[in-house]
Amino acid sequence: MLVVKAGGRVLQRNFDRLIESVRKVNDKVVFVHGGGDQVTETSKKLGIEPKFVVSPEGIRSRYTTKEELEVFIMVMSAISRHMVERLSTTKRTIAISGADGNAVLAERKKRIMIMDERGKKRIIEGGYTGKITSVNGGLFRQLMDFFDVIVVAPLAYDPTEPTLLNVDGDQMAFALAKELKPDALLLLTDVDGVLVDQKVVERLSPEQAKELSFKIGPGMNRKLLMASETVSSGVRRVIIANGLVDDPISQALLGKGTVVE
Amino acid sequence: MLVVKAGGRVLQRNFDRLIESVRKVNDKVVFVHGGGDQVTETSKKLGIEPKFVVSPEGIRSRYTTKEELEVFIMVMSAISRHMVERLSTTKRTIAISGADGNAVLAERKKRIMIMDERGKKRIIEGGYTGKITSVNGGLFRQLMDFFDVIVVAPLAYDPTEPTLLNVDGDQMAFALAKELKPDALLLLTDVDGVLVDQKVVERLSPEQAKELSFKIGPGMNRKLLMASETVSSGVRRVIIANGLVDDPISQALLGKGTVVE
Amino acid sequence: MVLLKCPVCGGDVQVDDNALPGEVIEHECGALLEVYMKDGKLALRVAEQIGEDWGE
Amino acid sequence: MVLLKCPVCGGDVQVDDNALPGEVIEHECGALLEVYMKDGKLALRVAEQIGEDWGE
Ligand SMILES: [Zn+2]
Ligand SMILES: [Zn+2]
Repeated sequence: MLVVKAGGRVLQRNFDRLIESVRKVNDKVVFVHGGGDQVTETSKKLGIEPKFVVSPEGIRSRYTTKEELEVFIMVMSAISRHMVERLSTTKRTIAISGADGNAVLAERKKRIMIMDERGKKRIIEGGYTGKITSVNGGLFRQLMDFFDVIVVAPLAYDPTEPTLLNVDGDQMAFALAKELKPDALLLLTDVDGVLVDQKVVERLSPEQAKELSFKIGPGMNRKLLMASETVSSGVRRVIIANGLVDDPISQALLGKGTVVE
Repeated sequence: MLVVKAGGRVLQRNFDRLIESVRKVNDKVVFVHGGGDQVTETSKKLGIEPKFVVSPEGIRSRYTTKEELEVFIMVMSAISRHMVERLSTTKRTIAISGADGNAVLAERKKRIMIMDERGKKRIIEGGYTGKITSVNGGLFRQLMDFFDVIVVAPLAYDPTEPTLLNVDGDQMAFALAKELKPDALLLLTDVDGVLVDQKVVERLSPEQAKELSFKIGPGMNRKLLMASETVSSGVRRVIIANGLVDDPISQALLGKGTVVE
Repeated sequence: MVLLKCPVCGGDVQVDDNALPGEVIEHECGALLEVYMKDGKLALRVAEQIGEDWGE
Repeated sequence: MVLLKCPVCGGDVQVDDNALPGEVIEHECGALLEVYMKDGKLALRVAEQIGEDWGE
């Protein structure tokens, strides 16, 4: 079994080749997709102004209002279904969210601390993003008896509210890999792998990956730290590779990219 | 097992009570939802002008452009997921489209005949609506081993294009009932049942339903004709009932509405 | 008016100069014919694969 | 300025008149305090259940 994550940009720029690549896999695939840019685009068309917050550490991030969660659910679900639409001609494919069969549970952050416009730290009502708390491995294994590909949208489920939540696709993929213990977790991005001095780092032990994560730019640092944790938890390989090439899955499995193992 | 269909207006006006009603069912449920009005609303917000065509018989109907199909997929998927979001606290629920596991196949009408603006009959490229050709009963039965409720969006799948297609929710529900042979098919509408002289017709044999279908207004006539066919095909009861009341499913099962059997 | 032949019965069919591709004509022989463009000119063929259909 | 008591150490805390509910103050005792409105007046409580988080 493989867990594959492709970001929204890979989907937008290389959809056909990505689909062909999934079609070639001779194994079960759990496919997590992103789509943040697509959500932003549709939000704009609907006249919803994006809201950002700044953390006390100065990190600016998107704030998911209820209104935007609606768009998030629509757009992410449509992306999932377009994958199913394309794959279902040859692969038994199903698309799920974290709520289906309580597949992926999360906790909504009810209150978050921000740095407000006056530069003061303030606690505000949290948006509709979540932190993943558990994955229903049994459900995925049962679904894999009947399906070749399980497409998972970055939508986790908080049953206490109850609400679907916007979760980061990488976090979703890492959480699934930790629970499902696939042969490999592939992260298909829009770069060739982890770059140091503009060269791809080919192999890293979990320890090296963790060390490097503290010295590297945002985005990739989280990927590396999570990759380190995931391999330490018993997943054989995490491969960070380019999703914009021909047959990106085969290429990643051949080791093109950064392999953490 | 029950097959339940609720139209978009029932969802919009009575969502909470409908969810509670599904929660009370002590049996497996295949739930088909509509949402045409919701699609129109979002299309408008996105600035997409609805396109209509007139059949040679003078019947005006919505024409689903590729652009509108996109909105249809987004909005219908979001409705499905909101049902899962609410039901998943107590019921094992999953939402599927016709493409998932090739659940419901259809054929896109590639060419349709219309009456154009000059009153002339003309053949044009068909829109993205489809006629259901088959239901994968085995898949539904397998899914019912693990799920209590299967939510089905009115999206069938034409694998030859391949594309998802806008299908009428009633047609979806009738096709599912014919294949799955539920104990009852419930059609929850925004009226009390089939009305003749402003009174609800309480019981009809399939023959009576067919006869009445030719004398009754559009919308309900198709429901009656299909109900007649469905009962003739071996489904015990089709009940056309009001979805805007408290606990609409129990009320329909108690025979409140028009029972074709 | 353009004078064309019916592809079914071979009889004459009068077609309006500004007929549009896709336009359907019922010929007196009972054939349902469709106007289409062939080499930039109006032509006739049997109208096929048509049906009504509804979505949600 | 409003003079309030720290709910942790009991010491004095100076709070700006136009502080907003939710505003967080780190008191000299190390406590992280949150300004909130109580009976229409500014008050202090320990800031809890906060965390950073990202979505897609
Ligand atoms: Zn003729
Ligand atoms: Zn103190």
